[in-house]
Amino acid sequence: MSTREQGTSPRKLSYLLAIREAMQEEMRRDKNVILLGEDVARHGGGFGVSKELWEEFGDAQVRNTPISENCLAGMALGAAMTGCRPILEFMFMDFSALAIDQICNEAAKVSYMYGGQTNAPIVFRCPQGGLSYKSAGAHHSQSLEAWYAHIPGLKVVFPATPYDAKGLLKAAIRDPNPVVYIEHKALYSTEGLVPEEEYLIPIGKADIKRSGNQATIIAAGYMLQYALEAAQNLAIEGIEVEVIDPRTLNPMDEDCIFTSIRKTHRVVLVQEACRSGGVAAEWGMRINEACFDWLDAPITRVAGADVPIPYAQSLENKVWPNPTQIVDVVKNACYFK
Amino acid sequence: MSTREQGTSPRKLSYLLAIREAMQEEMRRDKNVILLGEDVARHGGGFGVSKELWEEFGDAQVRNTPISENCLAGMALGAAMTGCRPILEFMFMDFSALAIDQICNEAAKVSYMYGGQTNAPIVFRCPQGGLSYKSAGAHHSQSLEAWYAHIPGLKVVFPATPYDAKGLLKAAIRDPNPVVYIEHKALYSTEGLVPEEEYLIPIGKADIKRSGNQATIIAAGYMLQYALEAAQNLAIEGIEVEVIDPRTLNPMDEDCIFTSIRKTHRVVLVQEACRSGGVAAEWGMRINEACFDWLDAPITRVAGADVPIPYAQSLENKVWPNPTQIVDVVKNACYFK
Amino acid sequence: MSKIETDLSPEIQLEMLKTMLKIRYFEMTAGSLYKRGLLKGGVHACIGQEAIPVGISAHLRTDDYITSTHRGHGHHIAKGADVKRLMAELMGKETGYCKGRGGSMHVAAFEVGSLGAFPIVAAGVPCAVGAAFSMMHQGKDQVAVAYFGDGALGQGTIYEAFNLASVLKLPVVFVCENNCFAVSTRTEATVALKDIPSFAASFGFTGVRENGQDVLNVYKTARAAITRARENQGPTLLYFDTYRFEGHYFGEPEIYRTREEVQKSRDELDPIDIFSAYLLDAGMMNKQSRDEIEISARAEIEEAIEFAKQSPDPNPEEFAKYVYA
Amino acid sequence: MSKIETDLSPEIQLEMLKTMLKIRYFEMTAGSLYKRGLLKGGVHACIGQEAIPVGISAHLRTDDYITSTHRGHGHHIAKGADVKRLMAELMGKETGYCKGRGGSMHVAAFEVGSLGAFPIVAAGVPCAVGAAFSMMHQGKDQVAVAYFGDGALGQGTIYEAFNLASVLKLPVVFVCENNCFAVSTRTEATVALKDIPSFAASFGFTGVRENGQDVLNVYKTARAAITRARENQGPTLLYFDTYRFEGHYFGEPEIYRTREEVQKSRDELDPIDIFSAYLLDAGMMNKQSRDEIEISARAEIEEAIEFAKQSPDPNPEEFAKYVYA
Ligand SMILES: Cc1ncc(C[n+]2csc(CCOP(=O)(O)OP(=O)(O)O)c2C)c(N)n1
Ligand SMILES: Cc1ncc(C[n+]2csc(CCOP(=O)(O)OP(=O)(O)O)c2C)c(N)n1
Ligand SMILES: [Mg+2]
Ligand SMILES: [Mg+2]
Repeated sequence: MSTREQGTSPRKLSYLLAIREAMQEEMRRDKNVILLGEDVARHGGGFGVSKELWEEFGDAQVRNTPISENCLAGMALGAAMTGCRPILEFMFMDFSALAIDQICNEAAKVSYMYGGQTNAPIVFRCPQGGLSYKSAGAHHSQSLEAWYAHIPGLKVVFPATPYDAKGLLKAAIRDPNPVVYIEHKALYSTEGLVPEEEYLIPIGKADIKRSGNQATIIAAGYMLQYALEAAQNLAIEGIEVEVIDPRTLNPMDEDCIFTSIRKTHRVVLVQEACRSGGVAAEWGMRINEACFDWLDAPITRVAGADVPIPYAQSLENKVWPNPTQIVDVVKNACYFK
Repeated sequence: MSTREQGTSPRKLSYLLAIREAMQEEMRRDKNVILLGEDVARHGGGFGVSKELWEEFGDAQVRNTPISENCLAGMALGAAMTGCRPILEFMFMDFSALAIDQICNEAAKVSYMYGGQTNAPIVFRCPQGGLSYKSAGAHHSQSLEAWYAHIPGLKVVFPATPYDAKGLLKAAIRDPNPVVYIEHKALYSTEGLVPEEEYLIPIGKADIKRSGNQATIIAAGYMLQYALEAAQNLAIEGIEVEVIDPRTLNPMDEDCIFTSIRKTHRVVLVQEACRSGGVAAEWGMRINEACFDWLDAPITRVAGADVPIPYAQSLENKVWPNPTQIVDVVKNACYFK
Repeated sequence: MSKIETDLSPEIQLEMLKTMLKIRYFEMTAGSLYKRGLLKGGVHACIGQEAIPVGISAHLRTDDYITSTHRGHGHHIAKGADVKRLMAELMGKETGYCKGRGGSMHVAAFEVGSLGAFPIVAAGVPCAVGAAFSMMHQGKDQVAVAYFGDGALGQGTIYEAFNLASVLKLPVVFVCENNCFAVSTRTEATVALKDIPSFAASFGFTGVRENGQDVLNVYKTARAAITRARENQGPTLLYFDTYRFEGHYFGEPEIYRTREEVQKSRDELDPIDIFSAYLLDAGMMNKQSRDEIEISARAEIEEAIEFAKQSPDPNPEEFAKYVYA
Repeated sequence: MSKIETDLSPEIQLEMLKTMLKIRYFEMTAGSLYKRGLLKGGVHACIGQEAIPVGISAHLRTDDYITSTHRGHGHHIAKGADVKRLMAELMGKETGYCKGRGGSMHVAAFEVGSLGAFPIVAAGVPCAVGAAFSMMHQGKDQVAVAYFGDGALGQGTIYEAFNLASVLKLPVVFVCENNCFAVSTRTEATVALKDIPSFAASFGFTGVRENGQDVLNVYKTARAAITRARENQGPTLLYFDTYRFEGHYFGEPEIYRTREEVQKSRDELDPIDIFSAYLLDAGMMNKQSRDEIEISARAEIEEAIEFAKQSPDPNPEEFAKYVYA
């Protein structure tokens, strides 16, 4: 019986369960795939993502660790260089700051520094962002993908749907390079169709989540939802936008993005992270470099404010982008000149 | 006798001595200005910048520390919140990665998180970059300003001349906020005119280092030298470019930059750091947002390659920008369309 | 029941009991507000651990410094923080200590020497070291106390802090609250460090491990440490064994321990019960005065809730205020 | 002069002497190449410290792992690295271990178990812990050795590594080379940790502090540690006292110590002299065989220089090769 015959009907699965299933399948396939992190065993990690995995795989493959982010990243590196394929969960991406030395100065560089003698197949799982995960404040709500997308040797992915979350995580686990795998906390409970059959989503491939020809919106992670909501509202007003989910932040899928913009001539970039120096700036810069002649309006950003994330909800609501802003900015772009 | 009368004639001073003099003057003015770091006392720090300061100020104000970057940054924070104005030298900026949690998650955020109850006047001195400081390899040559420029609550400055180095450091020491003060290792020995009189350079103000009207080059740190060299060569060919030294990377001096571009209509951004996700992307994005209608050519970057810094010089030379590249890119911009 | 003789007057001891009760009611109230959706974010209760900050703070002046953690209400209230402003902060109000920007996990109360709650594990410890350094530098005699949990002993930065404080002989006291768990993980499962005196001695300072449920024992243990700091004799590590009665945060499932284990601890280890029994036994209070203390502690918390509820939310237009000083 | 009895055959002992000489000549040569501008970057010599890696490596198999530091030539040569490829790496040649991408500070030699030099202080230690973890996971009996300097004891990550290795009982040996300085700073000025046995014991493992100038003493000390690791009995911390004869890097001004201090150390503490004297005294070699060993060690280095000089530079067009695997 072929895999296809086992049932092609996709099930509804949450983003959280999609991530879990990806780990589970890969851990079954290869016992050198190991999950490390604080409370990842019975407790299931910071958000319950890995629940039930310890029961199946035991300490050998699912291991509670001390609160030692930098050493854990370095330990993952040493294990990766000697035959394991570690997945390291940071409880919140904010704490990856403690490990950025081992991630960016070591894991990202060993392949190059050592002239190809080794490589570091590690997945750094980073729950990030705020939004419906409310009032977590300045140390539990940040979006820090820009730090990692700046470092050669790392790949950075940021799935927005259960389907992508599963396929990208499996690809990340099999990738010979260190991958910063960002999962948005507010997406964990969102549901989507996920096939029963095994599939992988290639790292580096964007996905057109909605087609249109009057403007392009680029949005990853939770922002994709807002972009799609905005697109729907815009459609009611007769503006058909294309919504691209980059899925991978590094390497960037220039083909997909540039093709869209050469068709629509207008582009709005959406990013939850603080505006200045975020990944949208890089998208914008490359679009300007490659599509200048096709642009009928300035490239525009809708982005998080340049402030630490406040606790009070009255303030918090002012900090992140929202669909209305996106609608307004797209309209501005469309009516430009 | 007024300060003016003491002698207005500026002396030649190296970038290194200008930094030292700034610290010396501020430490004399305020005994709560203290310099911390590995080997900063008699040895003078990683590059001899603080030589002779320990002899003058003793352990009280110049303190050798253990190799404990994260704790040192946190210790600087605690001291800053209780009346001191610490300057912390990281021997190489690459190692600031170990302290990024305390810098970005704590120092940058205490003013905001704690609702203005406190503030953190700290200067993080970060020798960075490569170039004439050759073959230091992957862990001693990086340019990591983009990490810090992305974080609200921090200011980031990057002087290119002895004059700016001194004035900006004095301003940074007096600033009530944490300032990431980047000094380029290859600039230490370069000389420039520095007045005897006290002066400060306001953080957040760019400087037009050369006037022109056919294109604008933006370049900070060591790249300014290349930009000026390129400008000179371009002038020979009849192309007059304006060269802007942003000096401060956050906050960005939009006025100065936008005014120039609205005059020249063409802009080339130069950055030593790895191309993707560097500060030039943010400059470009903002220029596009604000000056789209004035641009006659795409905004272009000349930037470091997206690779860890190799050791061998044959490779190293391929990694960083050079004046010839800048000339070519400016010409492309000028002849665009 | 405590068997410790101290120099504390009965008045002060009753005040300490009241502070413990205030912490307890403050957090129980926060818990019910949280369940009713009136508080957001993560709220971490120190219920069961109140003796530690109260015993420590009995030695501290208002201008002494503390750094706190995600589980910091007790540290703050013991240090003298106004429960009104603290509650307002938990409710995200403009009248809160941090004007609603911080919340429970990032509260600070500079007016009473709290340099802040640092919810990144161990991140406040270097800050306390810095405050101690600053006092030494400025020739002041304030001391700094760094609170942290057992889980923080996994974090390298804390050893950097121990080392720095020892090398520089800083006036800092390190206070580890070993409440048996870091989230779901039992201390001994991930923290190898056990012998505190040997450990501290190997670094050239003093360390002790003591029962943290008896406030007078905490008080007694802390005396030498704080004196040492005050006299610039260097740091001390105080490691107190305690137990967390509530989940890691309100609403946390607690799959890692049995109800029985928790109940047994509540029955046997409650620091308020232990101290009350002692005070009754020693004749420093009777049932009636104990009730009065309880009522007055409760009243303060009720008032705090009222205050917080009446207080305005931060003005949304001011979302960027305080990013820079 | 060593007074240690060992199980090592005379052949092996002579081989060890030769390795020490190879390290010495390798670095002296690197020093003169550096002065002549033929090497760039920072080159950090372990001259005076050769006994440590040689004594350790005598217990190691080729497939055991080491992680090294900025001062790593000795670790590599002792582990069996080819001096040709090592020298070529220092000269930035395509035939170097890292194809010229790494240089002295970032050399690695996977063919002999070196997972690399990590010039960020203490950064290699977690990697060794990871390799040990990986062996345990895969049921292999290889052990991992993490080399680091006294300065690394300021770095918090190393305590995270100690803790992790102890908690997980990993087959790793931590080797601290206390060469009295971190750059210009004397060990005791910034590192408070002194009592190694107490420290390690407080974390549940074994630590010893020993003289690192006598290669047989190093060998003897290391035996138990490596056996313990090999048998999955957990980590050991070996702390060796040694002395750095050269500056922190070639060309470093050394303002922090007197010439006399260095000369005295060279006279009294040279591990090659100490071992040679022992071997002569024990009759395992005579003046002539000692000369022969020296000549053959020198010859290997000469050959290495020749090899490196003849080797091609990396192709500039391949500057982006190896960024991703
Ligand atoms: C550096 C870091 N890693 C992980 C976390 C997530 N986290 C929050 S509290 C906690 C457990 C802390 O345990 P402990 O220090 O014992 O304090 P307790 O909660 O028991 O008071 C963890 C892992 C964090 N806040 N900071
Ligand atoms: C994290 C970090 N901080 C600072 C440095 C700069 N640095 C290079 S070597 C060194 C001293 C290291 O001393 P030690 O560990 O004793 O090794 P040794 O040089 O004596 O062999 C320092 C501070 C570094 N490489 N890494
Ligand atoms: Mg705990
Ligand atoms: Mg040393």
